[in-house]
Order: sequence, then C-alpha cells, then structure tokens
Amino acid sequence: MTNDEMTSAKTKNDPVEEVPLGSVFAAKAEERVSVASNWKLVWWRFRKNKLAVISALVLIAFYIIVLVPDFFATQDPEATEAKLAFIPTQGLNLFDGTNFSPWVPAVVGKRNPVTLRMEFKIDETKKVPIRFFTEGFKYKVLGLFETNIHLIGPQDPKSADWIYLFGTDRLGRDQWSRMMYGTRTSMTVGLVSVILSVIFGVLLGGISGYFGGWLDLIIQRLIELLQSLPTIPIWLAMTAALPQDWRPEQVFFAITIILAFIGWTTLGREVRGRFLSLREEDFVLAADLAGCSRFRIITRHMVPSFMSHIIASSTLAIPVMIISETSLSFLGLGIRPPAISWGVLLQEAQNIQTLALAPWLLSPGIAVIIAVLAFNLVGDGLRDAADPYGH
Amino acid sequence: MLRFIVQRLLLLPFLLILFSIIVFWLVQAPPGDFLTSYIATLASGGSSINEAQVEALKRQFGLDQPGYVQYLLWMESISKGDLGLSLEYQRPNTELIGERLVLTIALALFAFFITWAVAIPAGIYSATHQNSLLDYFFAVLNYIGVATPNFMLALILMWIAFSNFGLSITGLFSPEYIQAPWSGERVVDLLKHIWLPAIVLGIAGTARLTRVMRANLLDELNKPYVVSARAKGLSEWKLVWKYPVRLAINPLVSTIGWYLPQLFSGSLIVATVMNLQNIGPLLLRALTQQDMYLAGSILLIYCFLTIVGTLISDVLLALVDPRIRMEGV
Amino acid sequence: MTNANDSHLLEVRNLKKYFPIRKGFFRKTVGNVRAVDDVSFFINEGETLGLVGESGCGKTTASRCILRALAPTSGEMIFWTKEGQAVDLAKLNRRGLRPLRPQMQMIFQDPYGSLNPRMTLFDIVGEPMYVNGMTNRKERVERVAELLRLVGLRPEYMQRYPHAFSGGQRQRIGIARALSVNPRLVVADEPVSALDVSVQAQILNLMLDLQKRLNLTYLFVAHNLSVVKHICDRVAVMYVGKLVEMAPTNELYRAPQHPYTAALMAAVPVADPRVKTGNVELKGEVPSPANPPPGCYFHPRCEYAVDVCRTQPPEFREITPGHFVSCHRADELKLPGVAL
Amino acid sequence: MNNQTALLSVRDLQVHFLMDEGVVKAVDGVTFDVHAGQIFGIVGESGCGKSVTMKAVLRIVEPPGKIVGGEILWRHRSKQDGSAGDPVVDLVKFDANSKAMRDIRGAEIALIPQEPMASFSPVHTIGDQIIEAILLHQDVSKRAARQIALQMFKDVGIPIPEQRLDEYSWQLSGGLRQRAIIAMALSCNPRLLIADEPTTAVDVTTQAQVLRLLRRLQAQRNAAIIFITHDLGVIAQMADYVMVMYLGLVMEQGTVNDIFHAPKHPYTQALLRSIPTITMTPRISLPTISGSIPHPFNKPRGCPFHPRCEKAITGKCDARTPALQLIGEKQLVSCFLYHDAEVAA
Repeated sequence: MTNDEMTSAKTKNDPVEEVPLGSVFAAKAEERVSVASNWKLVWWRFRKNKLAVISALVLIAFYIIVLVPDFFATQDPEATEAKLAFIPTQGLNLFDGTNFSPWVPAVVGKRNPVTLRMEFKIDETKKVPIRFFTEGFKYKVLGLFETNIHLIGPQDPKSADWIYLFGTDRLGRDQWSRMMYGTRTSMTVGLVSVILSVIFGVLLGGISGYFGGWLDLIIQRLIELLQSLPTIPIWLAMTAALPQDWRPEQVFFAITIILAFIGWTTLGREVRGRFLSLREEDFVLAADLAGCSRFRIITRHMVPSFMSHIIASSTLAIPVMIISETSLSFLGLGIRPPAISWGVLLQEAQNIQTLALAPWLLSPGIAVIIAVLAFNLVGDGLRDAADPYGH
Repeated sequence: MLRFIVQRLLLLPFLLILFSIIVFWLVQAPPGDFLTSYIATLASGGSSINEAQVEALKRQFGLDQPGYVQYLLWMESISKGDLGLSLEYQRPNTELIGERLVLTIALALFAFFITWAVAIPAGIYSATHQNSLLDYFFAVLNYIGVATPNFMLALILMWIAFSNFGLSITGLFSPEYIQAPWSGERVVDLLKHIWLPAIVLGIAGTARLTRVMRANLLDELNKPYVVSARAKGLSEWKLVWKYPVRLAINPLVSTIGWYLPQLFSGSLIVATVMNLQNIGPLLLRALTQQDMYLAGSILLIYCFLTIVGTLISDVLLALVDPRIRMEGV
Repeated sequence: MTNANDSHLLEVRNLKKYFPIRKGFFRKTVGNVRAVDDVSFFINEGETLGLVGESGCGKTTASRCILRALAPTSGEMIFWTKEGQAVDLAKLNRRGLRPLRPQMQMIFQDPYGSLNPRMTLFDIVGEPMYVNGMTNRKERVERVAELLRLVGLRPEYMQRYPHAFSGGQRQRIGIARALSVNPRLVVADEPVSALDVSVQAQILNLMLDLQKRLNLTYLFVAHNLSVVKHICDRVAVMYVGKLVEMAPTNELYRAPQHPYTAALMAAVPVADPRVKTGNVELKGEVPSPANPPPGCYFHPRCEYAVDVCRTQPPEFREITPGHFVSCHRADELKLPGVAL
Repeated sequence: MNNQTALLSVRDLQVHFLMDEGVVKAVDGVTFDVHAGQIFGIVGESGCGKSVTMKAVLRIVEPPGKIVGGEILWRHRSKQDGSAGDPVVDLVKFDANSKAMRDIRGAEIALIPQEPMASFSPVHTIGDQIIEAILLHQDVSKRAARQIALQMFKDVGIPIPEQRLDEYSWQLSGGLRQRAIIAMALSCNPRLLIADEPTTAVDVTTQAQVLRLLRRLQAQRNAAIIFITHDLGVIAQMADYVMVMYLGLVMEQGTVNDIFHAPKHPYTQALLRSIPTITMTPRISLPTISGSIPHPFNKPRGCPFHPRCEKAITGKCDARTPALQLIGEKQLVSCFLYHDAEVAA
C-alpha cells in the first residue's frame, strides 16, 4: 500500500466515530482519563484511600528518620550514665499556657533510703523549656558533612537539664535517641531484604515462568524445598552460625541476606504465575507476531503489566521482614549490640520485673506496630489500586 | 488419590535426608565447636582441663573426625531411633526432647483450633455483613493482630498481669506439676495454662485467616452457582452455609500446610518469652552453646513436623474437594 | 493437492499439532491431544478463506501454527513471500521468522485482552513499525495518523489509552496495528464474535473494504456460519482436528458434500420466523481430540455411516475441481444445503 | 394490554444500581405481559437490562442493585388447579428473602442460567443440587425426590441418568450440563421458565439440541418461557412474541412476525438490516448502525438510541423520552415517529 492510497482513503460506509466514549469512567473526566497512563490511574485510585495515604505519610516520616537519625536524637545514644538509670518518660508539652512554647517537666532524683537506689520522679512544676535546632553532639549527615544541629534540645545545652522523652534504660541511655538509631537499622533491614527478595524473585520467577521447561522444573522444586523448611528455626540456626567476631555492619548485611534468602520464594512464585498468565495474553502474542524481540516483550509488555502488583506485594512483605528482624534480635540472634535496632532495644524489656519498673522500655515495640501497620495499610491500598482495568 | 498419598510418603525419607544434610551443615558451620566454648567457659570459671581429657571428650563425641563422618555417625544413631547425646547436658537428646515435643505439638494444635474457631465465623460474618459496624471492628482487630509481633503481645500481657494483678502468667504448669509425672490432674493443669500462650501464638494467624476467609467468601458470593441456588428458592442463610462457605473454606484447607508448621516453629519465640517448657528454648540454648547434635536433632524435628503438616493439609484438601480427589493431582 | 499454483500465497501440507498430556511427578507423557491432525489446504492471494468448526475443533490452533505463535508438530507451511520466494514457515526458527513477520499479521477475538492497557494508541499501532525498522518518530506519527483514519478513528486519539474506547473501537485499533506493516496475509481469529450485534457489521464492512483497497488475503477463523458465509470466498470446515470439507463458499453452502457440514448448516437458526430451521438434530457430542473414535471421526454421530466409516479413516480428496471432502460416501450422498 | 389472562405483568419496572461513581439506571421503566404457554423472547445487546429485568422478577437482584419502582404482578398458583381463581400478587411488595417469595422462586418461576458450568456448585453432586430443589418445594421423601430427579434426567435426554446424578458438574460435557440445568429448573414444574441466554456458551449443534429440547418440554408442560438472547436467529426460531430492549428501555414489542417482517422502531429495523444471514448475498457492504453502545453512566438524554438513530428528530428525540404506545393491533413502539406520548418525568 502506498502513502498516496492511504491519504486518499476515506471510509465510505463508516463515518468517523463521534459517539461519546464508552469508557468506564464518568463522562466529565473523560478527556483527562483518556490520556491517563496506568500509573496515573493507580495513583488516582490510591489517593481515594485516605487510610493508605495517611499511612504512606507515616512511612515517609519513618524514612526521614532513617536518613538523619542523629538530627532527631537529643543525645548520644551510646552515652551511659549509670546514675541516671530508669528515668521515666517526660511528656512533651507544646503550649505553655496559651503560648506556643514547648517544654518538658523536669526530672528529680532521690535516693531510696531502703534500696539505696536512685529513684526518679517527674516534677510537673518545674519546666524545662525546649528549643528547636539547638546545638548538641556532633554527627555527620549522610556521611557528607559534619554538624551539631538537632531538631530539639533544652534551651541551654550546657545546663544539667537534659530531656528524656522516652526515659532511660538500665544504663542510663536515652531511649528516645536510641530509638531513632533503632529505626534506622530496622527500617533499613526490612527495605533492603525486600529489595533483595524482589531481585531474586523476579529473576528466578521470571526465568521459571518465561522459559518454562527444565529450568522451571528445577526452580519450582527449589522453591518448594525452601518453602517446606521451618522458617524461624532455620533463620535462628543461620544467624547462630554467624561468627561472633564479625563487625556490626557485617552482621547487618548477613541478617539482611538471610531474611531475603528465605523470603524471595513467595515473590518468585507470584512473578512466575504472572509470567505464565501474561504469556497467554493476546497483547503479548500480538507483540510477538509484530516481530518484537524477547527482551522487548519482557521489558515493554510483561514487566510493566505486573510491576504495580509486585510493588504492592513487596510493600506487604516489608513488615514481615521487620517483624522477623525484631524477633531474631530480641532473641539475641539477630543484630547484636552495640548496633541498635528495635529488636535489640526490646531485649532490655525481656525481664518482667524490669518491665514493671520501666514500662517505657516497650516503646520500640510500639514503633514496630506502627511501622508494620502502616506498611500493611499502604500495601493493601496499593494492591487495590494496582489493577485499574479490573482484570 | 491414594497414589498421591503414597507418592508423598515415599518422598518423605528423601526429603528428610536432604534436610538432615542442610541442618547438619548449618549447626556445625560456626567456627569452633562445643568444646572450645566449653573450655573457655571452664577457664573463665577458674578451672581447667588437661589435653588428655579434651582428647577423650573429642573422641567420645566424634569431634576429631572429619565433618562427613560426624554426619554419618549421627545418621547412624538416628536410624536406630536415637537422636544422639547432648554435649552440654551429657544426656541422650531423645530424653531431653521427649516431653517438650509433646508440649510443642499440644500448644501448636491448641493455637490452631483457636484460630479456626474464631477466624471462620468472623470471616463469614464480615463477608455477609459487609461494611457493618462489626465488620469494621474485625478489620481493625485484624490489622492490629497482624501488626503485633507475638512476643510483643506476650510481653504486654505479662506486664499487664504482673503490674495490675501481681500475677505471673508464664509457664505451662503450676509449680507443683512441673516435675510431676503425667496424670489426669496434670492434663487439667496444662489446659488451665495453655490457652493464654495459644492465643498469643495464634493471634496473627487468626487475623490473617479472618481476612482471607472474608475475601474468599466475597468472591464466592458473586459466583453464578449462588444465583442459581437462590433462584431455586433456598433461604439465604442455608444457601450461604451450604455452598459459598464450603467453597470458600476449601482453599483455606491448603493453608494448613504452612500454617501448622508456622505454629510449630513460631511457638519458639513465644515459649522463650513466656518461659514455656517446649523445644523452642532448648533449641535456642543449644544453638548459642553450639550443642550441635541437640540443635541438629531439634531442627530435624521441626523439618519433620513441617513436612507432616503439609502432608496433612494435602490429604484434607483431597478429602473436602472432589475436584482434587477425583482428578488426582 | 494441486501443485504450487502461481496465485497461492500459502499452502499448508499435512499440518499436525499435538499437545502432550503429562501426568505424575515426573511429568511423563501419557498421550496426545491431537488439536490439529493432518490438515492440508491453501490460500490464494487476495481471497478470504474461512475456517469454521465448533469449539475445540482445532481451528484456532491451526491458525496460530500458521503464524508460528505455536511450533507445529510436523507438516509443511509454504508461504510465498513478497520477493517471490517460497519458504517453509514450519522450518524457520525465531530469528528466521522475524523478516517474515510483517507479511503476516493477526486480528484478535478479544478487543480487551489484545491491546496492552499500558500503552497509548500511538505505541500500540506504531510498535510493529518500530521493531521492523521505522525508527523515525515523526514518520511513525504520520503513519499512525493515516492508519487511524483508515480504520475510521480520529488521529487525535493517538495519545489516548485503550481504556478510553469501546469494544468496536478497540477492534478497529487492532486492525490498524495489524495493517501497520503492510501485511499480505491477515489471520482474523473470530474478529467479531466478542462484539455487540449492532457493531459487528461495522467491523465486517471495514474488513471487506480494506481487503479491496489493500489487496489483503484473509484467513478468517470463526464459528458463526452466517458471518463466514458473508465474508469468505472459500470455506474449510474442521471437525476434531481434521478438515472434513473445503469448497468455494456458495458451492459449500448450496451443496455440502460432508454430512457434518450439512448438519452444521441445518443447525443455524435463521433470523426469519417464517423459515423454520433446526428440525434436523445432530445427535450425540463431539468426541475428545485426546481419544478420537476409529475410522471417520464423525461416524458415531453420522446418520449415513456404514461399516467402512467405522474402520477406515477417509481421505481428504478433491471430488470436483476446487471441492475437497473427506467422506467415504461423498459421491453417492445428496445432502441438503441452504436455499440461496 | 390485556391483563386478564396474563401470567406475569411487569409494569413500569425500574431497577437502579447505586454505585460510588453514580447511579446506573439498568432498567428504567419496563412494561410487558407474559401469558401462559407463551414463549416470550427478549432481545438486546450488552447493557440493555434484559438480565437485570429477569433477576428483578425473581427478586434476586444483588446489591447495589435495587428495585426503585414499578410492579411485578404474578398469578400465584393456589393450592388446587384452576387458573381462573388464582390470586394475583405484586412481587415487588414481597421481601426478597421472605418465605412467600421463596415459595414462588424455583417452584412457580424457575431460572435457566447462562453458564451451566458455573451454575452448579463444583463440590456438590448434581443430584444433590437437584434433589435439594425438589425437597424445597414438594412434600416428598428424599427417595421420592431422587426418583423425580431421575425422571427429569430421562425427560431431558441425559443418558445413563442414575450415574450422572452422582457426578459433579465438571465431569459432564457442555451439552449434558446444559440439559442438567434445564432438568433442575423444570424439577418443580414451574409455570414460567426464565432462560437467560441458555445457548450463548454452547456450539451451534448443541444449541440446536437445546432449543429443540426446550420447545418440546414447553409443549408438553404448557409452561411459559421468557427467552433472553442477543441472537436474532434464535429469537426468530423460538419466540412467539418479542420484546426489543436498549439501554434499560423497551424499544418495541410485538409478535415475532411483526418484529421481523414489520419492525417499526428504527433500532429494530437497523439491527435486522445489519446482521449477515446465511441466506444473504455474500460480500456486500452491510447497512450499519453507527457508533457504539454508550456506557450506562453516559446514558444519552431523551430516547437512548437517538445519537445512533438515522431518523432522530433534533430537539425532540434528544430532549424527551418517548413512551411505549400501541401501534396497530399488537405492536407497541416507543418512538416519536409514530406518536407523541412521552414518559412522565
């Protein structure tokens, strides 16, 4: 067919269609929706889920802490002061009367004449004023430059009035500051191990699903084998096998890989399933018949089709990793002190007597619950929004 | 169907051998062995043992042999029904594990029944009363249940009981029954204690199962066979129970395959926190002390329980679903 | 069958496609589904060959083998290229097929599943051109605009996604995509059966119109005998993986030679209450292609079956010029057709 | 309309679906009568509301669908025989799950659903599901119910019925499943059988078998059938009386001869012209209906067909909705070409 023929071509029987679009969307948004890409449609649907949006904001806040925990910390997390053990939490007050002027009540210590231990009480009458962007201990921002500015701190950093938002532990370390560092470790472990899982899963599941045959058979059997291993005991055995003299960073990466190693199977299965069903889709066949290369079919047609689902599943997998890390560390077999993670912090709360004395030691647990909840809500929201075409 | 079960049973020994290799490799992977840490412990306590004694101990446990010989020796004793000797306790592992295994299984089964007894009705109610107040309530409960690590839950319960009532809710028995031989009273005592750890253990699973049941049932309620049953004039209540509920539960049966094993191994953490005398804390200690035959034996038992759990679920699925029973996988 | 005729575009000889039935842990092959079982036919340049049959008869499998979306088990598929060469499609590998891809394209049944929902019209219609060497974006934009106009859509729709269009409009997009690389053979697999009745005629007209204008050759796979009759020059009828009859459309409909063809036509309800149809009933059911009966596959349902039909598979032979049939009794039977 | 002998009289039925995105008026004022022993055909394309209308008659419209107006008058079977004395009840007034409604559903009005495969539960035997229906409406023992089911299987021509009763739906072929579904629908001797696209999912030779079977059973039992389809050929061969629907409204009603040989509504006319038939001259350009069916959310104002109608009168058809009016003896049309009556707002 030549171009001349084409341009002169005008269909006689069928007038160019001018009928309103038969779309599934309301008439008014028609034009906007018509040219909306898949990601836009997903975002529009996700946005409707208020709970998921709020959870996403919570997660963003968590990850800001991950980037600069020091900025949010009020004290050096390693600074021990045995005399200041088990200081209770101070409530943060934002208003002094009607003026915006944050303060915390002062802590007063008294030696118990019977046990001879220092006991601390909150003295609501004495106010310790709080200032923003105060100077404190020195740290490096993302390893780039050094600063000593912190989000909050006592008005006079030289004074003896320290703030202990979440109290102190048995060694007098500031729980709030330690939690900031714990957040960094725990949230990173979750994220990194899921990213590793996704890489393993997409790679192996993709190979299994796209090429099929004996490769598929082997990978399938491997997944079955890994899935029939009892997860928690094997995790424990693997972490117990880590040499005791490894540095904290080494342990951190080892734990991440161990978590990912067992976690990828679920994602791998899902990817395989998607590949298998996509292989049967007409639009994939059409691309094949058009002469597209395998690489193009996979990257242009197949992967984009399940990417949103994989993101949703990964989001739902992160909390599982976080809980696993926390549990392992809590049992003393995960992240090891002096590294700080939520699980390491919770180890301090293992003893019921200590817990009764200092219930604030459970606060990292609250952080775990909030983070996991937020991930689940975001993941559910994404999953519901992931398929705007309702297949 | 029968062929399928036989096939699975034949496969079982192969899987166990494979797992035993993985397990053995894992437990003896850490640098050093039990003796090194044992000697170190002794040394820090001020006493010491001489070379000859060390050599004797090494020979006794076969630690002077290369890894594969140690493995074969261990396998040989296992094939005789003996799980080997614990290095730390100097007692046969079979003896150490015995009762603790019973308690592990009892706890897991208890948690399992609580899960199903709660989750199925809750899921059905949520699906048939979509967007009702109770549906939302279950949803909130489910999210919290899934989000709370069970050791956190255990800690919180223990703390509440301790600080408000001065109660200690740990352990599976009252003090007088801990060492007692099995008797009717001891079982009753166990039942008095087991439900709380069982709830703690099962809560996340319950939350998840409720959500899955709700989603499955909602799917089934849209199927044409529901319309045709309704068109027969069947009452809504009877209809829901006879058809969609039955079909919504079927796929859940296959979740038993991973849920039961998860309970077996999940009880490890709860047991450590709540001081329950099952094999969990024993494994933890064996792992940290490099008591390799004990750790290996317990890990192998976990593997065995996992495979059996899967097998049970496959058989159950075939029993409830004629499509699987008659097509025969 | 006839020797390589100058006007042939495609000749299929003894095409077979078996799907193994695997069972057990080691996935042992315990049998074969004979989806396409020794099928031979040809298509002339510029004509429309209809391939009809009931679901599961292998018509879709056969068409996908021709496009090499499936690898045939055995047989030859000779295709005469633009350059005048005869190549056997069955023997080519993925790389060997690529230069031939533009010459044969497909129109799909499902207007929803056949368009990638994540691509704009421009990307969908332009992709075959792009992968076949038209990398200049501006050229492609112009060509896509032309194609859209050609199939009755507005070029301004180029930036829209498929979700903005109705079933009929999507089918037009699919046609534009198929035509984008100037194909000679277009395989249309049930192109109107998923569409609303009031939209079907639009697509049929468009296909007829495009054929005239662009000298296209169609392999039209369908189950609707009225639609096939309307659009095809010749029709081939399949039953359980085998061709039972092939003839020019009018001849086939007026005087079918195979009892199955006759039964099929008698079963079509005519949209005229004064013409009562459906009085002849074909008893029984279609046998499974995994386990077909001996002899002629149709004999258990055939009212004319004799002993030889139960044991001897009939040969697919030309009984009058251009009329092929596989029936032992084709010469003696006088079967009713459709009054034209 | 003759109300005296009607078995079912639907009057101005409205079924709306209240969705988050807005209200879909799936059925927007539908009126028709079905008489005893009649085969009443309903034709329409996707989204015309034909299936929803039937679900409304059975009172099994699922939420968010809701009957928001109209009457469904049903001649209720009293204990003994004698059609004259049978009371007329309005099914809209019944609670959908009430005992009274359930006694009519299945016993007096039965459904032959579209997908025979999915319409049986795959984990219950077919016999179990049919016997259940019999036990619901007839006061017989389980054993007797099984005998009835067995007889039904024989009547619909299922070979080796004893064995088939104890099989599952997925073990049967498509044709047998279709017969089993018909057996279930007929098991309680209903007065009205609603067949919702019963042959859409089957092949043409199976379709011919099923249609013959339905015609034979209808003649034997003198039940009325409402036959829903989008296939004009099937309608022409099956129905005595035809109703044409488009986007939730009735376009035209009449005897099958009037509809096919003297169609009045431009939609019916265009639809009949646009389908290729087996007896037609091949390869000619077919007259088409332009455009496509709009989504129910974008329903046009006025007559829903006007944007695609060649004879649409600007300022009239796009502003007001024509009412269904009697034209000639038995034909009803809702089109301003024939009258000026409009639907009251």
